[in-house]
Formats: sequence, structure tokens, C-alpha cells
Amino acid sequence: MTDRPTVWEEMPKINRDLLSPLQTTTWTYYLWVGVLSCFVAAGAGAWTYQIQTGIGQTDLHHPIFWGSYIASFVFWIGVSHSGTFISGVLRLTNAEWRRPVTRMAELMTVVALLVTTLFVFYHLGRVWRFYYLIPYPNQRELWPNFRSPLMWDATAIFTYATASTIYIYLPLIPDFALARDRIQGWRKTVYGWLAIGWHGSQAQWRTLEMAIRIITPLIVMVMISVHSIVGFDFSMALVPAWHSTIFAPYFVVGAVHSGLGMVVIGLYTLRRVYRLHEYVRTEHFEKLGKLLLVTTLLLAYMYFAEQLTVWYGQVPDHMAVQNSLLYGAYAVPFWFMVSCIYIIPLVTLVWPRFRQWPVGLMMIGLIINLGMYIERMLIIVPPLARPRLSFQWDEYFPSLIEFAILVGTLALALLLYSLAVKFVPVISIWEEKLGKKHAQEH
Amino acid sequence: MPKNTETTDRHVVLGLFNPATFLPPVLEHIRSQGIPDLLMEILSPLPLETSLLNKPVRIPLHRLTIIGGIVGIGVGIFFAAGTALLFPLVTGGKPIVSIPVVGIISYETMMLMAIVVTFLATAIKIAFVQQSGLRNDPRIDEGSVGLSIQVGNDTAKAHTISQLLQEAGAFEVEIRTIASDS
Amino acid sequence: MNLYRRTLLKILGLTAAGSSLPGCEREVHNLVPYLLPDDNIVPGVANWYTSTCQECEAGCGTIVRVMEGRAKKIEGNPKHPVNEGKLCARGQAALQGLYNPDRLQGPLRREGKRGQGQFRPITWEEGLAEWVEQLRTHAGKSAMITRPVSGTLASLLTTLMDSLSGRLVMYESTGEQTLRTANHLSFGTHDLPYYDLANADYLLSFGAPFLEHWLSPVSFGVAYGKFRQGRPLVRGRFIQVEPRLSLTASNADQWIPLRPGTEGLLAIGIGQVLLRDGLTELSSFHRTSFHQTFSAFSLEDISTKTEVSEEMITQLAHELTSANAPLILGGGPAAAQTNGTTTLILINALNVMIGAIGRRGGLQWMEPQISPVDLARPGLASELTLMDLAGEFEQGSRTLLHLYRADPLFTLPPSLKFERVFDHAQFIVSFSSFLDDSTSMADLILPDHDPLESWGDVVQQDTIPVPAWSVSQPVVRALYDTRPIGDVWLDAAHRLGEPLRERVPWNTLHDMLKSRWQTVLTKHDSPQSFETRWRETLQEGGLWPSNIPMRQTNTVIPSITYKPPEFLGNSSEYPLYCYPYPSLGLHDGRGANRPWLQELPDPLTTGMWGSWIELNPTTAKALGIHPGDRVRVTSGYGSIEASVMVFPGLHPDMIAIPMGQGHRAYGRYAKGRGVNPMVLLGPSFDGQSGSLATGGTRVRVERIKGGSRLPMLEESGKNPVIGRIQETGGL
Amino acid sequence: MSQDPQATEEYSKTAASPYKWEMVVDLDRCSGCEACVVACHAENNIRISGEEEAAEGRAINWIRIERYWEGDYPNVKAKFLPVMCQHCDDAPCEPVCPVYASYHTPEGLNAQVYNRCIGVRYCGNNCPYVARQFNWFDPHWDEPLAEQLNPDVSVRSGGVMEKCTFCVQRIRSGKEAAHKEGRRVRDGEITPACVQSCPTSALIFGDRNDPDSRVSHLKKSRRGFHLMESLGTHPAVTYLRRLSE
Repeated sequence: MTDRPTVWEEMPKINRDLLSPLQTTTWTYYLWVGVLSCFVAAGAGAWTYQIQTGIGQTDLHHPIFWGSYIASFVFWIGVSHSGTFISGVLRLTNAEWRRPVTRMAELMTVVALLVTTLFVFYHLGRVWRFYYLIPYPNQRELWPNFRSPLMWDATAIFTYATASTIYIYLPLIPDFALARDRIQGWRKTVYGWLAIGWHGSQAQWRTLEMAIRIITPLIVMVMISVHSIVGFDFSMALVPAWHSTIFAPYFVVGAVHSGLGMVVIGLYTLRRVYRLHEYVRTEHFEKLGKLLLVTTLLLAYMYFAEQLTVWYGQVPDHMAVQNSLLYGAYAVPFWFMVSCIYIIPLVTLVWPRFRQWPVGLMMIGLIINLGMYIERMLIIVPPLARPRLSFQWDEYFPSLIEFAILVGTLALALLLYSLAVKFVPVISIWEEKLGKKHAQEH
Repeated sequence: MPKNTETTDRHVVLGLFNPATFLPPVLEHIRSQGIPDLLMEILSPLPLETSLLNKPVRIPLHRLTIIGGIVGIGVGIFFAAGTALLFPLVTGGKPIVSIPVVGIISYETMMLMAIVVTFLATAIKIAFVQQSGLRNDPRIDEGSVGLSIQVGNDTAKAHTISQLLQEAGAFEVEIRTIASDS
Repeated sequence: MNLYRRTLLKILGLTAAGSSLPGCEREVHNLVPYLLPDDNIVPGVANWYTSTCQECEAGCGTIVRVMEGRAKKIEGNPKHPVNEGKLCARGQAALQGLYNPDRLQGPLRREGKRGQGQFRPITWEEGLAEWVEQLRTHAGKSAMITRPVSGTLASLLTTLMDSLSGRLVMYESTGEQTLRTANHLSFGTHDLPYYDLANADYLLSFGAPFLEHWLSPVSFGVAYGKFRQGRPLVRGRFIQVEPRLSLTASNADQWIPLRPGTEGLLAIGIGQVLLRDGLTELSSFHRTSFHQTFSAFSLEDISTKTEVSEEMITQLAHELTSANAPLILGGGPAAAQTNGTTTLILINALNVMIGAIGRRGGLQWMEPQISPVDLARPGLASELTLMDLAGEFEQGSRTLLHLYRADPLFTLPPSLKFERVFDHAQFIVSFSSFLDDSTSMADLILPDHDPLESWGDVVQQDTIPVPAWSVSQPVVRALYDTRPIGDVWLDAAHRLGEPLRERVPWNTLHDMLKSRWQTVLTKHDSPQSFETRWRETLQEGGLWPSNIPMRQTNTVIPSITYKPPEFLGNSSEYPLYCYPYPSLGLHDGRGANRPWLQELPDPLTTGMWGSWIELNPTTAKALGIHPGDRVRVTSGYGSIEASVMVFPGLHPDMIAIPMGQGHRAYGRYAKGRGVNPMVLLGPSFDGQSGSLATGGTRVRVERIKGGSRLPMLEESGKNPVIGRIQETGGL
Repeated sequence: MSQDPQATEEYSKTAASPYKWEMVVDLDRCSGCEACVVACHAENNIRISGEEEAAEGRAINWIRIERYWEGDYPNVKAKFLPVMCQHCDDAPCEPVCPVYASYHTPEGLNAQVYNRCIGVRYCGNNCPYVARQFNWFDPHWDEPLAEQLNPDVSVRSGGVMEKCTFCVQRIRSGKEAAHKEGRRVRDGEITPACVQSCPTSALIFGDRNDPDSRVSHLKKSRRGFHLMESLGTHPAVTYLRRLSE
């Protein structure tokens, strides 16, 4: 204990390292932000155009009433599951290695949720009447129809958004205090408010830890319910190949799958940009790799179960959809998707050596997310494109306006995240210290 | 050296220790000087597992959470069942009040209220334990432990205690004075 | 009180679909123009006026819903004998003729060279003056081409034209001239019979498209309903024989495709079996004449030529005789060949054999009646007649051309060189309401009212059980500075002075109309005054005397020698038959400027807003053509390009193309849209009737670059088969 | 209309209505002539979509004639199926609407409230009959075509779902007429535009609650079936099978 510096002696260094992103900013960062802003502006322009001229700017047409917007909605909710899962589930299971990962994952959750809600508005035919969806007393005495799965959705997402904001804020309080004492200027005052007079007394520590202990299981339950309900949006419908019981759990696992992929990407990038190699070590990638392997297998299992049931049942309506996927109009994206989210991750992640290769894992993360995006599209479009009245069969491919909005929104997500990195320590400082302490004691 | 005059000011003595040297004996030594644990508070950059001070910390968080949850269920029932009854409209042969719907909605609102209430309680608690002039010292986060002791308006006592802390091994001691009318 | 207010708010919140809020905020809906200075116009209250549909020659009775001086909807007149309250798509779309954005809004004078389509608005005075001037200079040399008109207007025009020693040509591209000639040759009367489909229990139709546009589609539709399900125990059986599965054929219990133009041969085959098996009683005269006619070919010869199996021929014959009230129709592609008349006569002969003449559920003629306008519709002109007229213009014996709602430059094949008339005519006057292909060649345009704005009457003397003398009245005040053609002619006549003046003393067609109806309404001696009877007639929509006795017709069918159809173009260079058929919505093209009809999916291909080429799947495969590919169809006379629709119900050696598109003018909805199949047709005629053999030209098809998705209602474009529906019980 | 007590009742679920509207489609009569399609366009102010939108599959038809091929040349058959909103008693489209834009009237009509609809389009997905049509853009009529618009029917703006209403405006005026004379609506007194125009009388409309009405009789026909009966949507449209050997 004397030869190696104790955590107490390391603390000044830890503080310096982890606060440096908040203090020093390079010109490349400004460039990055500038580029992103342009994309965001383009997306905003596209949306304005769509509102002015009409939702017909999409390629949607009956019977395909839902398309890329809803798919993206589902996808981004999926991404939002990363944070809650990592910090929530791993906290519950006392996985020590989670510590450097939690904060950046939770940030993703919050950003992703902000973006998610946007897609609801893109999708509405008369977005200027969105307030009909909000339950408030009005002179019509008419409330929203809570029998509609969409209202379950709205409620769940509101809960989830609030909860995850709280959930990222609580552990931030000590770090805000830390920043308050070390950063000058207007930010000092802001941090001052946010730190709500934290001074690290045992009473405060105990309160904080107790709150986190209480909220963690709750938010995990919320997380599971949220994506289950997103799954209900589809499985409650009569549409062939939507009307399936597996959707709720399948959606949850899928969400975690893409979420983890996204975490790996974020982890790699931040460690690269801010040279956090000391804190984010190969073991973290390896652990995440293992998790990814698990979700891959779980998802593949569920997907197989679903498709097998359809195939063996041979119900014409459902077969129409499956055929269009297996060797019909949607075969190309389908098989691409299958290899992206199942085959490639499987064959790579089983190798321990691969799991210790951060770049490789990052690439797997990318592939998985690409695949999951297509998967969301394939869950929504083909069933709608193969209604029971075969006279109405049709195809759909997103229009340019849709693409502009999708890309713009992706840029917005990255932008928000990049800005957040400048305001919030991407690694929870006190938890990191605590982790080191535990490591040294045992 | 101020005289031992009757002022209404209160004093807080903060001693900074090296975590390596800050050990239970230190506290024992101070206790032996007749200073109750209630007046002491330990400030640290990270939560300390063992509570060195034996003073009860009672936070009724669980109860608040449960109360919040129950309120939430009420809200959920109002939304899912109440609003439907306020303006009953038949849709697709579904009952006006559908039990599963009520279940789902009140589950979400329950969670919402539970979490929000817990959070508010926590925030309030954290924000208002800092009465009695305890203040953060940047150096604590740099890797040291602080022991702060509240002294009444007795200036002399404050000085003796600061002596005491120095003996106990504090590498720095400071006396803070808070004007009572502030 | 408060409760009540609340419920009101609820209703506002929940105005169900089609609540009475005028949802669209166009200012025209706020002001109420009193077009008809009429006391019984109440804002928001609808009045119904009777009228007569003039979209085709069937003359269906209509009622028009009018609110605030605007026509809102056209429906069938329930009391009218022709359509019994029903109306077809085209009839209902007449509203978009009235409110068409491209209607001519006043008299126009040509500017620049003829055919450049530049016109300058003029006053009616100028227009009339100039026209009358032309009538004087071209005295005795004027001609008029018009779509068939009837009743008072018809008699006015005939009177005037022959007193001007001009030539009046009534032309209708789907005028069924072949049928009229065949019936004349068979039964010695120009009147078409009433085909009593409703009471028949077995229908064998040689291509007659009676559910689409044949003679009187709506009345046939009504009858078809009864034929199928109108009688408690009887369900009529229906066989359609034709090379293309038309809408009508798709309703048949069985569709029998055969080689184009061999319908007559099949009729001979059936007749042969009837005679052979002694399934028919005939007068000795017919027995002998028929025997030589119907034994001219051996059954298997017929079978190979027609591609209909001998068993099938025999079966048809036996079904005909086993039925109680069989009926045989012939038309459509059967009549569109060079041997059309012969074919239809043979079919009439079959009707004679099965004793359908004058029988309930057969062919019936009524005793000719004295109509209010003392003459039936003058005979329609065949394409050959038009050729003759063209000749007159070439020789210069005709120099002044009048056009009225006829568009020969569009409806006639260019190979007939009918533009000769327009080149040689020294002056062209058109009364049409639209700048169609022919009218845009005019020198002077004196646009007519829309039928919904004008007085008129239609006399329907054949193809129905009782005569229908229908009136049409102005249901809305004229939108624009147009004038009814009748009034214009009368005005001109008066300007020309004697002797015309006293031959047509009336100032307006309305006066003429009333005076003529006066004679009839007072003839049926009744206590009320004419005015009351007249008002009643207007409310009824016309006059249709009941219990008209049947006429005894004596069949005069001569012994017929069947001659095979002739086709232009040799089969090596042009391997495929070409059959242009009138489209359900656009008909021969007159509907092309009605958006409703443009957007009306063709029931079989579900195509909209354009033209297409129909190919049999096997033929398409052989040619390496896929649905949506762009192809060029070439005949010896012209070529067109359009995208392909693979059509399962088509003879492999045949292509079919809908008529009605490919206008060079005719307004924003029609102009430059699709192709006109007439371009392909050569001068091939049915000698006896002189009508164009639209099926008489051979073509070839080749794939060309490009290809576009034609608007289709069937979004898959994959000719879906019945999946789920059958499971739920089939259609 | 709002003052009419009947009409006001229509919207309160509690008021049991004396009528239940039903349509019968006799496929053995239907000839596919599409007179109904134009009649519907004229009556219900259905927009003219134009060539481009039609090509994008956005042409709006409240009633459409679906054509299904059977077999190959020469034994090929084309069969017609008129499809309009089936006004299901257990309509899948209704409960999924988050804003009550789609709900069930006591008379068995599946009502669509245009001014409430925000264009979520869930109902469109959930209609097995693809009967629901969406306004992807604002409608447009070249002047003076708009003169023809029926003032009894509201014009739908862009971003709103619409569909067959059984010509609710005709039903309402018919009921008001009967109400004034203090009697029930007579059978055949109310006819939606399509029913009115159908030359072959393949479409029949009436009151299911009236045991003597034509629809009540025809419903019992052995030829009768519902589209996708197995889905349990209980449509108010009964089809009569087309007979063929």
C-alpha cells in the first residue's frame, strides 16, 4: 500500500484528467460542431418544407401508413436503453467494471430520448394539432383515448424520460460540486445551483446512495415496460406478422442489443478523443463484447422462434409477409440485416482475442446498429405492404425528404452529445475513485 | 486574540486530515475531550463504508417512495378509467373502462410518481443538511478527509478544539465564524 | 341549460364525418349567387330538377340536385323507362362538363393561321354577322357534322340544312351502324329491337359489350341485375364469346375466346347443330335458305378456324334449346370486322331459329308512335358517308363546314385523311363548348350552352319497351357568355330572311320546343290546360305512353354466304391483330376532359390517367416484354408508344388498346395524355354497313427503351389471385 | 342539426338508437361498372388526386372495385369485389386512435371526426380492409370545378384520415324527415350515393333492426358472407357470393 500510490494520492490526477474535457477545447471540436450544425439545419429545413406542403412529402401511401419515422422512433428508443441497462442492471449486479461506462451511457439515454420524441412529431399528419394528445381539461371535455396503445406509449416514454433524467442527475451532484470548485466563469454559478450545496458530508453521501439504491430497480422496470409497450404498438394491431406475442420481449432485447452497440462506439470514440485509456481499459471492451454476444444469441433465438412459428403455421396472411422477406421484394435488406445483427457479431465475438480488440468491437457496434435500423424498417414496412387483400400489395422506400430528416436528426443527436461532453464529466469521478478504492482494498 | 466576550456568532472548526493518518483513535481522542458525535461531521470525496461517527441518520426515503407510488396509481386510474367515463365513447367494441389499460397506465404513472417523489426528497435532504455552516473545501476532493466540529458561540472553546485537532494530526485547521444574523 | 350547452360543445368536438359544416373555406361558399331569379331558392335547401343525359345516345332520364343555383349532383330519374333511376359513371360526370375549367366562355375568332389554335374573343353580334355572311357567300355549299342530336333540335337542324340545301351528317363513332344495317337486312326495319334481357334465362352474347357502352348500357345494367337475381327461382345463365375478356365478358358464367372475326363462323356452327339435331321449327322458306347457309362448313373446319372445340359448339346449341327464354346478342368486336354485318345477320338468324323474335325475353319491336317532335332521329352516318362528304369538300361542292360536339379529327383514323375536309373547307364554324382537336381548326367558334343550361328534348323510340320522350331544362343559369345552338341557328335563319323565316318562325328553341309539345300534350285530350300538363311533364322528366302494342316483324333474312374477315397488313410483317376498344370512362374520348373519369380505374387493368397496350402473358413472354415495359406498336399506317399491361384475358394473337386518350387539344386534363389507337387503323370497312372495321388492322409490337409505372388502382400491379377472400367464402 | 335532439343523442353512448345501418353487396349482380365510384366522388367531395398522386398509389376512393384474376388463358376469370368501409361493430380502427377521431355511433356507423384527426394513421394500418384513405396533401379543384362541391359534406384538409361514411349526411336528413313526421325511417328511404346509382342494384342499404327490411332478409341468404369473418370484426357489410358452376 505504500509502494503504489493510494487512490487518495491519485485523486488530484483523476480530477485533472476527468475534468480536462470541460476545461480545454480544441479547434477540431468547433469544426465538428459546426459541421453537425449544418446537417441539423438541413434536416430542420426539410421538416419545415414537409409541414408546409404536407406529409405527402414522404413516400408513404396506403396501405403503408407508417414508415421510416416510426422505424427511427423505435430505433432511438432502443438506443436509449443502453444507459439504463448498463448503469441500472450492472449497478444492481454490483459489476465493478461498469464505473467508467455508466455516465457516458446514461448521457446517450437522455439524448436518445430527446431525439425519439422528435420522430413522433415528424410523423403526425397535422403536427400543429399535437396537443390533442396531451391529457388536459378542455372545453370539449374530450380527453385522449387511453385505450390506444399510442397513449400507453406516450405515458411510458414520458415516465422513462423523466426517470432517466433524474437517474443521470443524482450521481452527478458530487461531480457538479467538484466542478463548481474548479471551474470559473458563468459555468461556476450553474454548477453551483446544480450541486445543490453538496459538501460531501456523510449524511449527504448516505442519502445519495440510498436514493440511487431505491431508484435503480425502479428505472430498470420502467425501461423494460417502455420497450414492451413500443412492442405493443405493433402487436396490438391486427396486421399480419405484427400480431405476435413475442414482440414485447423481442423489442426489449433488440433495444439492449443496439444500445450496447452504441455504447461501444461512444466508449471507443471518447477514449480516443480524450485519451482516457487509463480509465477505459481493454477489459471494459471485453466485458461489453461478452454482453453483446449474449444479446446477439438471445435476439437470434427470439427471432428464430417467431419466424419458425410463422413458417410452420403456413397461415397465408403471415406467409405473404415472410415470403416477401425471405425471397421477395425485401429479401436483400432482410439478409443484409440478418448478417449484420446475428451472423457477423456471432462469428467475431466468440473469439476472446477479438473481444480484446477495441477497434473491432467499435466496428461491430456500427454494424449492429446499421442492422438494427434496417430491422426496425423490416418490422414495420413488409407487414403493412402485404395486407390480406392482395389487391392492395405495395412497396415503399423512404423519400429524399425523409432521408434529409433522418440524417438531420442523427446529426442533432451527435451534436447534443458533443455539447453535453463539454458540460458533464463523461466518467463519473467519485464513482471512479470509489472503484479504485475498492480495487485496492481487495 | 479576541476576548472571551459574549457574541451571538457561532464557530465551526474544520480540520483536514490525510486519509492514511485519519483513524478511529483520532475521533476517540476528540470524544474524550467531551465533544459529542452530534457536533462532529466527516467530509470525504467519496462515501466511507464504515460510519465512524455513531449518530443516527434517519431518512424515510422508502416510505416516501411507496406513498408516491400509491398516488401515481391514483393518477393512472383517473387517466385510464376516469377520463373515459367523463365522456364515454364506444370504440371498436372495447369496454369503456378496460382493466388491462388501467393496469398499464397506472403502472407507468406509479413508477413516475415514485421516482419523482424519491428524487425531490433526496434533493431537499441534500440541499438542507448543510445548515450549521458546513462548507465544502476543494482540498477534500484532492484526496483528504475533513472533520468539522460545531462549537457554540464560545470563541475560546473553538481555539482549544483547533489545538486538539492539530494534535490529532490534522495537517491544517481553520475556524469559520458565521454571523448568527446572516 | 349548462348541460345542454355542454352537449352542443361535445357535438362540435365530435362532428361526425360529413357534418353539415361547409368544411372548405373557399369564399365562393359564403356568397350565394342567385343565378336563377327564383323565389323558391332557399339557401342550404336543395331543389331537384329533371333533365336528360346527353353523354351518350341512350338518353337516360336524370334528376339534378341544385343548391344556391349550382348543380351539385346528377342522379337517374326513377320514373324514366330507360334507366329506372340509375345512372352510369359517365352520366354522373356530366357535371364536370358544366363546371369544366377549360370550357369556352364566349364566341371566338381565329387569329393567325388555321390550326395554330390562336383565337380572339369577339362579341356575339360580330360572330353572328360574320357567320351569316359566310352562309350567304357559301349558299348551298354548307355542311354540318354533329354528334347525333334528337328531338326538336334534330328537326330544326334538318329543316334548316335542307332549306339551305346543305348536308347534315350525324356521326357517332360507336353508333352501331353495323347492327342497324344487319337488323334492317334481317327484319326490314331501321328501328333497333328491344332486347328483353330481364326476362331471358339464357344469354349467348357474341361480344356485345352491353354492360359497358353498347346501345343503352344503364338499361342493360338494370336488366342484367334482374336477369341474374331478379327472379326468385330463375338465375339467368350467360355465355360471352369474344377474343378479349371485356368487362361484360368477365361477368359471364363462361367466357369463350375465339379467333378474331370468326364469330359468324361459330354462329354457323351452332346453327348447323340446331338444324342437324332438329332442335328448331322453321318456316319452309327459312329451312331451305338456312340449310345452305349453315351447312357451308363442316363442324371440325369451323372448330379449327374459330378455335372453339366441336363439343363446345354442340353444347352451346343444346343449352340454347334447353333454355326457356334464350337470347343471343352480337356486337363489339364481332361487329368491328370487315364481315361485321354478315356476322350479325347470322346471329339474327340464330335468334330466329331459337324463336326469340317477338318473344318475351327475346327481341321485341313496338308499334311506331307519333312522337312530340314528329320524327325519329335521322339516320346516323357511317364512316363511308364521311368519306363521301370529304370527297364533296375536295371537289369544292362543299365549302362551309359546321361542327357541333363532333371531333372527327380525333375519332377517325388519320389514314382516312379526313383532314382533307378541313384543308378544303373555306370557312369552319364550330358550336362546340371545348377546344377539341377539330374545333381548334375552326375559324369561328360560337360555343353552345352546356346541356344542363339549355332546353332540349330527346326521343327514344327503339331499344326500349316503351317510347321515351324526355325533356331537358336549364337547371342552372348559363355560367358564361354562351348561347344555345338552337337559338343561334334560329337567329341566323331570321337574319337570312325569307323563305327561312316562316319555315322556322320561333325566336328560341324553347318556343319551338313548347309549340311542338303543345300539339302532343293537347292531342292526349285532357281537361288541364297545356301549361299545367307542360309543368307536369317537366316534373316527370318527359312523357312515356304505356301499353304500347308489339309490332309483328316478319324476318326477311336472305341466304347468307359467310366471308372470312380481311385484315390490312400481312401476317408475317404484322403478326398481331389489334383491337381498340372504347374505354369505360372516356368512351371514344369525349370523357377525357373530366378528371373524375380520368381517375376512374379501368375495371380490368385498373389503369388511370393514361393509355396502355394489353398483351397476353404468353405473347409478352415470347416477345421478352414485362409489365410496365414501353413498347412501340406499328401498323402499316402509323405507330404509337405506350407501356404494357399484361392481360390474362386476351387472345394470344391479339393486342387491345383503350380508346379515348391521345388528344392534341381538349383541355388540361386530356391534352397530350396517352396515345390514340386510331393512329394505327387503316381504311378497312365493313362493305354492307360502310362502317369502319376497327378490328381490321394487323400490327407488330417491339420493346423500346424506357418504361414508366402507369397509375393503377391495383397497387401491386401483379395481377393478384384471390387468397384470403376465397377462404372467407369466395366471390 | 345540433338543435335536433336526435342528433344530439347520437353522440352520447347511453342513448340506444332504433337503427342499425347495414349494407349488402350482391356479387352476383355487381358488373364492375364503377358507377358507384363516381357517385361517391360527386356526393362526398372526394378530392381529385391527379396523375402524379395516382401513380404514387394515393388516389382516394371510398369505394373501389377490386379485381381478382383466377386461372390462365383460356380458362381465366376476373372477379370483382367492391370494397368500402365495412363499418365493423368491433372495428379494429377505432380503439387505436389516440384522440377519439374514430369512434362508433349507436347506429353502428364507424364515424371519422375530421376536425379531431391529427394524422397518426394507426387506424389506417389496423383496418384489414384497407378502407381508410389519407389526405397526403391539401385538396385542390381547378376553378370552377369547386362549384360542384356538396355543401352537406366537409372538405378534408391535408393530414386527415377519411373513409366511407355510408353517406351519413343522407342518413341524417332522412332521419330528420322521418322525425318531423314522427315515424321510423322507411326501408329504402335512405340510400347512400353508391347504392342509389348502382345500375344492377348490386348494393342494398337499410336498417338491420327492422326485421322486414330488405337487408335483414338478404343477410340471411345462404350466399351471404363477411369479408375476413375469421377476424371477428363483425362488419356491417354483408356480401352475397357470386354463383358459378
